[in-house]
Amino acid sequence: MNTKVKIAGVEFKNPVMTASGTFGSGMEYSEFVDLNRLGAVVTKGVASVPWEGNPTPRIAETYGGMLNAIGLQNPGIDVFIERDIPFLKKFDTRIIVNVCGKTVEDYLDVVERLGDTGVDMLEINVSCPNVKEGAIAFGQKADSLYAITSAVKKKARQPVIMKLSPNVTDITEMARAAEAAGADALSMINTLTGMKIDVHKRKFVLANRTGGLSGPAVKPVAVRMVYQTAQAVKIPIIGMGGIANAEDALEFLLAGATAVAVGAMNFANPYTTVEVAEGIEDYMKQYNIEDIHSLIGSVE
Amino acid sequence: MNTKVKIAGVEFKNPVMTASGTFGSGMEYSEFVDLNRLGAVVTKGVASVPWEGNPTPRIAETYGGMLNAIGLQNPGIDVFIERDIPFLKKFDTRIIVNVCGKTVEDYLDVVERLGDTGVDMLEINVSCPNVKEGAIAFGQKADSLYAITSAVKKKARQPVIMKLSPNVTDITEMARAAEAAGADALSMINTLTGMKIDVHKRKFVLANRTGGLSGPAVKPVAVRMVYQTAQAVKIPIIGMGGIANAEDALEFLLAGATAVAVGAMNFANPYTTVEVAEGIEDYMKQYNIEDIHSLIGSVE
Amino acid sequence: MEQKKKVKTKVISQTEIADGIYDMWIETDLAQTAKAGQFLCIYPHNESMLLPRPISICETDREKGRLRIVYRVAGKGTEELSLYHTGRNIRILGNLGNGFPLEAAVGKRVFLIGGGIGIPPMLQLAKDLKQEGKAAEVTVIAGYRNKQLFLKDDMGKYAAVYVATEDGSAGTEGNVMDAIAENGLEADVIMACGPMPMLRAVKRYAEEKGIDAYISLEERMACGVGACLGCVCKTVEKDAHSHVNNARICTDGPVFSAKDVNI
Amino acid sequence: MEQKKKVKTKVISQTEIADGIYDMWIETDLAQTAKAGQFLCIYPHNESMLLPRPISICETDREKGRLRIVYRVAGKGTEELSLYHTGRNIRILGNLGNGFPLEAAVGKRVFLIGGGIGIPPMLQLAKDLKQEGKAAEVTVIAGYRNKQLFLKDDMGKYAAVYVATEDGSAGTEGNVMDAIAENGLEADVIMACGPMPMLRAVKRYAEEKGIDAYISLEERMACGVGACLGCVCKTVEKDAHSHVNNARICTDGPVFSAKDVNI
Repeated sequence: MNTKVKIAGVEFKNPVMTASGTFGSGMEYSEFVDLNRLGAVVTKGVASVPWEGNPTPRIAETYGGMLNAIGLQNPGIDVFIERDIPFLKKFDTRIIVNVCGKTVEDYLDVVERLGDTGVDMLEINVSCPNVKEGAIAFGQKADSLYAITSAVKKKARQPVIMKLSPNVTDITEMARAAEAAGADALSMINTLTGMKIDVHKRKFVLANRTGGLSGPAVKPVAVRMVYQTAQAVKIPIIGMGGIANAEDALEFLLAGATAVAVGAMNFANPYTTVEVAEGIEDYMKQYNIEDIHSLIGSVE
Repeated sequence: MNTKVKIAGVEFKNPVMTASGTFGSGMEYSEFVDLNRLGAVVTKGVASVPWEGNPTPRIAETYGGMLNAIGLQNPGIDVFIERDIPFLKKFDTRIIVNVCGKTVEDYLDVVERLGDTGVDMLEINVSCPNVKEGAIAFGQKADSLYAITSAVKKKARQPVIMKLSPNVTDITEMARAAEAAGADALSMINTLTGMKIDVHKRKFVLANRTGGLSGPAVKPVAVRMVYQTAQAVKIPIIGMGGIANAEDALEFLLAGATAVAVGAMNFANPYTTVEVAEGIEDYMKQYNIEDIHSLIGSVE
Repeated sequence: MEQKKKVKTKVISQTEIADGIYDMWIETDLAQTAKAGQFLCIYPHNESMLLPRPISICETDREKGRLRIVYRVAGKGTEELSLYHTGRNIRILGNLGNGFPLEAAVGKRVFLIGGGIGIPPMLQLAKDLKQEGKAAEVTVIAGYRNKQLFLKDDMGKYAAVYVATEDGSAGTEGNVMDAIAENGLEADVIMACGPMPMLRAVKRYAEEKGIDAYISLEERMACGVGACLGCVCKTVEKDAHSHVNNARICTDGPVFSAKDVNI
Repeated sequence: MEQKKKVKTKVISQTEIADGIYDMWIETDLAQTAKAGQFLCIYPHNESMLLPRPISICETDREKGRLRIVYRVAGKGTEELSLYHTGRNIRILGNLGNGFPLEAAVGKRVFLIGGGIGIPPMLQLAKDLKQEGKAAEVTVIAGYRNKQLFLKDDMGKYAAVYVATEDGSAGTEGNVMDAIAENGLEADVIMACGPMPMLRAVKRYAEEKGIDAYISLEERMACGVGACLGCVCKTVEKDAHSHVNNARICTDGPVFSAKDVNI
């Protein structure tokens, strides 16, 4: 039984990854799951310098989901290279580094620094709804997405995944722009912008007012966007959005994703990633599926 | 204690309405709730001629929500005028008719026919994701939204509510276009486009493949869009999206909505509309709020 | 017609009567007016599931004020339901749909045909026809997967019961139509509930024999009360609600005259 | 440090010990290693709620292998929890956070200050300090809303307990600082848990007296294990994780030295 998938020449032992920002750099969850069982660890976004992130409260629970407005707090690329990458290299899993920035230069700076670190792929975060500057703007206009993608591709020594925002009218337009600019793969969806109000205090629950909605609540939107995008582009897609179990993950694979990522549900169950990986194998056994590739995009 | 609100000169005894398509023309739910307790009944969309709608399955349950792909099945304006309007006129509640069409002419035809029927307002459905032709297209491009809004306004004898789609990059751009074209009010959000796949059958659950996502799962997106829109336009907003109880409704009012509509949750509890209306009164008593207007847009 | 209502009530008892098939009695005065072929909508407690589960009424006990449902665990909702113990709160909406037309059986030889989880409504139907005593003869033909013949003995109290099993472990090997043929059974009218292929076979059979057949249909539902237009079926004539040959299974049905619907 | 784990276990007992305040014993071997000031995350069964509820450990029974939590019903999650009967399944993640530094009490007169639902962790803390016997003196100052003095008698077994009530119905009318003043209490070190205004007062008091204070903070959490960076607090020095003066309450805390945090 083959569960290996390849994205831009990089082979993954299975299609199960972690969604950036929900798994740190793997250290915290390594107390619960064996990182060697994962196709890849996608790290929390890292910038050229440390970021403080937003004031608290940064978290709000919603019906079947959650809002976060962390604001990409991170230690910056120096600490990341010296601490987080060596930690991840101890495991037999792929390392995908999520890169964030406020200007094109910020992104390029980080991309360059990562060039000789031996990480496997880069995921360019142009869709975080929680930082005022740059970021999201790059991800909601096709021309700016095209521009940053080609700029990153020129500098990148690793294959580049562009992480797309679902807060757009036509996801396929964005996907085609990224593909045209040379992106090696796409990951989707980042969070939907949402808001929660405390009606008793008559105040915004999040200090940032708005936050990013994730969790099972958004899965139908994510599956739809992955399906539409798989029809529109040739580059592989990493699908995510509310994956809680193997069946959820399989929905994304059937819709056309080559790999999947577990995000918010790590918080609801720290064992989710490995349970999903094992559940996919059980499903393949149950239906006598020899190669996982026969599942990808096979919905009718 | 005043719970009355006014939209485009029309007074509603309270801000609680029904979301189009979830309440028929009131007949079915009148077995469960006293329609006289509602601010308004917003009818199922009506077209110039009967529409068959989509093939089944038309319904799929999702985590904290549901997908529907009814496709605006409706008996057409003739039957509607002769059967549904007289039924609703027996109650002391406002009548808002949701109008759908495939071409601008379709819309204008229905709007004209309704001119002398004594219904209180028209809601123009330019955001149904489940009909291939027209409809949604009008609601996702600012210029076409502007065009259809001004065309409808020229013909309409009643105030016009434009119902906006959340499947856009910038809801405020759409809202401003509708306002500029003379819309008297806005209602939002219509459903988010979603998809569900049966991983065991490896088939789309909905015959239409995609459907509209509604229910508590989408509430954070809806509240955010209502808040952003209330900051961007002067015309009143009717807020909806996953309202299950009075606290949900109050979130929309605090975010800037002048009225609210109960949609999918009618299916989860047929008494929801009246429970919301009563719950808002309880809240006002609890916090000694004399006039509901002091709540509207009061979040800080 | 009595008013529909949503009530919060209690589970009286529940047992698993076949693999994955559960038998539950629910305390409710809806029993006073429930008709064979009508259904209930049951709301899960796990609020990640919004929509009520439509489940047909298997038996009604009017004196004691209780309803019986027999259902198969098919997903998360029915799985939750299967865990309810005696005394557990349960929220139900009823009585929904039209039910089978008892009057159509007067003086006739009646087939009650049930397939799989379509068998339960046949119990109350057999009971009513027996108690009314206006049918000339009532014969139940029940199609099962295997020899776990749930409800067979209950139905046997009110009618002759013939069985078909997919694996041949009991009665006729094959489906209900095979059982009818093998036993040379005859009828003047049919009432049936079961999977679509079976209902199509029943419709064909009735046409060949030139007799009436009343079949109970199902489709994914949201509201259960006729408002959402989710659960429609294709009708020969224009439907009363939308005038587009799409009748609402939850309110215009679930029981239709086979010749009125295209299935 | 022992490994954190998520376990599915059972409720041993639950009682309401004051209006809206519940007292639950949970069966789990996490009791063997739980420290005073650590907390558990409890996952609701109603799946419309995804996130675990962080609740501090009130008492541990190592021999019997059970943990006690005392919490206030503050929302849908704790409301569900309050309905759990003996034997009910419960899913918990523990033991989380650092706990109070017992070594800081050695040879010292210690104040254990608890406000409202910040009182529970003081019970196990008083118990540990008493059993270790290395503290010179242990005094509990507990602030309540009214004369429903939950846990007072339990704490009284291990330390002198002074009470303040908002409505003056018991002990000192006012807050914990008023009780300290009114009773002329003195200490060399403070350990505290309670609402932010109380913690700020404790921090100020410790600074004035030139003594150490260890305070337990709370903030909205998602993961509870330090991955999501949701529950941060402002620190004087750069934090070890992100180097941006934002420590993670769930892992770097919840107990901090008052002088290390800006609150």
